Amino acid sequence: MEQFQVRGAAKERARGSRLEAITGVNASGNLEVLVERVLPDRECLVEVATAVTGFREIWEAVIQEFFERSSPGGLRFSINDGGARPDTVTLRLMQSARLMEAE
Amino acid sequence: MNEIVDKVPRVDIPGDQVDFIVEAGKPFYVEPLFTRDPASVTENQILMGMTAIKGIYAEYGVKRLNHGIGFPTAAIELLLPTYGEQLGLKGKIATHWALNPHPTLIPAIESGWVEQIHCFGSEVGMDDYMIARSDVYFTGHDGTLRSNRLMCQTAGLYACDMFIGSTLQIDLAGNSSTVTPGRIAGFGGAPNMGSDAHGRRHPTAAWLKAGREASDGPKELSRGRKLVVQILETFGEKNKPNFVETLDSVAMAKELNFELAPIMIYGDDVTHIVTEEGIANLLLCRSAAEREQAIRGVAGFTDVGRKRDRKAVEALRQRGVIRRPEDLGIDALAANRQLLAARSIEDLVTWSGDLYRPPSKFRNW
Amino acid sequence: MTNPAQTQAANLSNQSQLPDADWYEAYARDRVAGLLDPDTFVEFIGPEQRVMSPHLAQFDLTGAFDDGVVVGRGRLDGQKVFIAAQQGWFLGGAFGEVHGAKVLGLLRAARDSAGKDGPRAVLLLLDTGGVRLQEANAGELAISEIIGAILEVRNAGVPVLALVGGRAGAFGGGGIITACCSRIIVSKHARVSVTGPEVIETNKGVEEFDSKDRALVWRVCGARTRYLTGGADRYVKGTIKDFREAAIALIPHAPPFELATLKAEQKRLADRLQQFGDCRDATEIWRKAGLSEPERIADIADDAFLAIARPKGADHDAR
Amino acid sequence: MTLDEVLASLFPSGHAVERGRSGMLHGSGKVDGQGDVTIVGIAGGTPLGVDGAILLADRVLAAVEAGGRAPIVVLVDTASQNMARRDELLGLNEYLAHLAKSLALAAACGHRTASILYGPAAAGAFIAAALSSRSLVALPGAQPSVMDLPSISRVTKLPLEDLKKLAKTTPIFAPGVEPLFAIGAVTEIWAASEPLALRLSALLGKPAADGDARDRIGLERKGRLLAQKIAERVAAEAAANAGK
Repeated sequence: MEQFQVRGAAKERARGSRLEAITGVNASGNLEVLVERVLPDRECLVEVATAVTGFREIWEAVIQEFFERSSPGGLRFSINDGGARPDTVTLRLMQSARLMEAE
Repeated sequence: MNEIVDKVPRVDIPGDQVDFIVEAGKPFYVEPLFTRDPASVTENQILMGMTAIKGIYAEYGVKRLNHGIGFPTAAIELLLPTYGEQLGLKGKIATHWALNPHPTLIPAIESGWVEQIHCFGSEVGMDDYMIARSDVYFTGHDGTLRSNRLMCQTAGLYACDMFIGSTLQIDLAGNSSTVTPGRIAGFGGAPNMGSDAHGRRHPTAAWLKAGREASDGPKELSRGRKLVVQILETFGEKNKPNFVETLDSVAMAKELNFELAPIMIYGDDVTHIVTEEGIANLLLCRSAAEREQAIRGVAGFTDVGRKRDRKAVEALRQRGVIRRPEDLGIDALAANRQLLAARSIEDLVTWSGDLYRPPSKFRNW
Repeated sequence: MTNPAQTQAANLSNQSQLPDADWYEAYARDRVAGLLDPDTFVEFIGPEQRVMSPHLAQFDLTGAFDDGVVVGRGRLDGQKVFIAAQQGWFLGGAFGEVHGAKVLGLLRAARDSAGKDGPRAVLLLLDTGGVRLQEANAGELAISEIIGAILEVRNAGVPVLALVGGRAGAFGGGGIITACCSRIIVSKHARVSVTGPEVIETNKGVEEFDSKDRALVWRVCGARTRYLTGGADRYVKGTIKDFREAAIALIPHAPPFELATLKAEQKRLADRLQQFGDCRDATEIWRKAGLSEPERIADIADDAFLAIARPKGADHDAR
Repeated sequence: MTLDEVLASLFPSGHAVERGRSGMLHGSGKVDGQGDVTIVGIAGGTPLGVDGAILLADRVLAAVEAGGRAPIVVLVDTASQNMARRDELLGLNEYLAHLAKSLALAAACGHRTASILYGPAAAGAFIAAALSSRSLVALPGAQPSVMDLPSISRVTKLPLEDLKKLAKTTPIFAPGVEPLFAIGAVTEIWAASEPLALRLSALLGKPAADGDARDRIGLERKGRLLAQKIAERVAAEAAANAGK
């Protein structure tokens, strides 16, 4: 098991007014993402707890690209990972950010 | 043989070709090789399927084709009656197949997408369904499939406009192999399906369009090309990258003193690579360097993908060599399992009018 | 290449699709949202509170923000209900300390508020392999506490319904919990049992139980067998809406928890042993019960199955 | 302790216990200060299957129907639930639940219920026969478990040696009387050297806790630190939301 954080700067505040959302599930090859609107508008953060060690570099690349593409300002993402592949991680992060766009 | 009888119902192998007979005493176990459980199709495979349908099937108007046995192509089969229908593609793509009896194609057949299927061999549990759909399947007078292996190989080589299948490893030139450390798998008909037949002369729109994309010469003299598409996720099981600098099969060939490294499909035959990141159209590449960047450009977060030249990849995207799902107007978040025409083996049984009888290992009821 | 463990869950972003979604595929939260009246669910100890198992890290496992169970209240057809839904995808929906205590707390709250302003029913959406082995003692005890609490809730006049149709089924203590509820609703994929087929095979050999013969597994533990022998009250087709409609229909018809009920259950279960005690497969039971074409019952479509008249005694209030 | 030793030391004033089919026991005994108590049980490490569970439940329900408030003592020496295809086919879950329900009904009707464990009891049999009474006593020889360590090792993929070490630091998963006492599952542990009849009389004379107190006991014994607090938190959130 491995735990770490990835911080980023966002160009703008994430749209919508929803305060929190959760998607996915911690299962083999999957992950759950809890998103909360708790940070200053230009900051974003992903906290990762993963069952599989040794992939931190890839996680950081995946998360930084997500920050660039989605600009999720003000959002904190918390992940419980069951060994998901990077494509699934990207998908869940984007799904969770989309859920926060609700008014 | 399961059983020695006085008279067989039909002849598949003439007796004068047989030297020895052993009666096994119990039924021969046949692995259902072509059955993919829709329950295991992932959202990313659905996204790849949508990307392929819109960016390749529709783009080239592919009607005659062969599918591999991976999950991404199973996803495509299950998307035809839903996503394909939404795009108005029925009758315009995927009508004639050289294909084993994939249970996942049942919804498309029942929705009227498929005109004809020639099968290489059979599949466990599909017999009754194929007998009932002899209008689609090429069956003999007793309703069973003929052994069409040779004919299908020929059709796959010459007649099909597209082969699309998965692989386990692909390198920077687009060579692919199913050999990985500890796993030496064969590749069935893929080398034949997945190669361009230079002897082909009969044109189709898909074949011509592919040929023209590859050629800078005079239009009237450019030959056609078979579409050879590799569809794969950037990472495989246990987060093993599917994109590599050098195929494991090269080292294996050296170790075992093979004269030839086991390559499933050579890079110069591959026309497109589809991943969750998008499509790389290798037909439009004009140099080895371009091909490499096009491949890196869809290789995701693998080492190969992260070592991309971002500017070069962006330039390729501007030229349409690389197309992301969003470039095709596909919302990645719309890739949802609700889009699958069948989400379980049970659904396939229902689609088949209870004629498909799945092997017990696929049941969850 | 199929692997049940890798079966994919539907990720449903469009809430309006929920009632038509497959129960089997849906996440626990989607089942809850689709089952209840729209936008009425209020969660207790939501995932943002991060009340997670402290015991998993020592097994090198990551946890879940809700420890694999969603509990709260909402409305079903306008009536107040309490609801708990297990996440069968997370560690097989198994009961651990936190997971179990959330369900226990919900049941106690239902018991304590029973009456005019209390819940009209408690719905347990079970999807569990039983005890979570990493916290086996706490999980086992939680199951016993939950059984006791279910019976107290029933004793207070509030029906408790079990809804089973997820990938993990209701095994181990989950099977016992199911049979302690006032009413049981199952769909085709449900398995309700104590010892799992793999465990029986490991202990007694493949001749006793071939766990890879999945058709056999369902004939022994599956929804159709339970429904036809009175181990379940309703068999529904697989959408969330189907479960919802069955729950609404059954709440007014829950048997009370009292001596007469248990005496009737005693007779019902003794009769079953007498009638079918020497059977080794469901087809033998169905043949003995006089059902036509018993060897086809496991294979026919849901509509045809639901058209079968259940054997006498399978429809009962003895639970 | 053997069954005879158990009976002799628990009921020195007299008992009449029959050994019935499927390893099941039933009868009655005299306890000083409590009068006649109903005795049911499983002997000889017999796995608890559909046939045994229905017999036990029958005796418990008969005691309830007879009225009065005579205590019910469940003597437990079983393996686990009977692991067999036949039992599952017939719906073992219903039979075990029926036994648990019968014991709960007896307690609700005023019968003091106590399970006395003097041998092994595992998994579903442990739930239905041992944990379903209002008190659970462990005698010498009691071996309660949910799952044995080798099986846990197989499922969790942790080496057995590591599990054994881990078991010394937490009562949360390992088999045995002590861990199950610590989490609140076992009410009392009695030693062979003690006057067991007196202890039984005292136990049965003490009214059972008002409601299921095992989560509170587990907290007091520092074996199960979270369960009670979380159950209370859920109840508090439910109460705060009442009337909506």
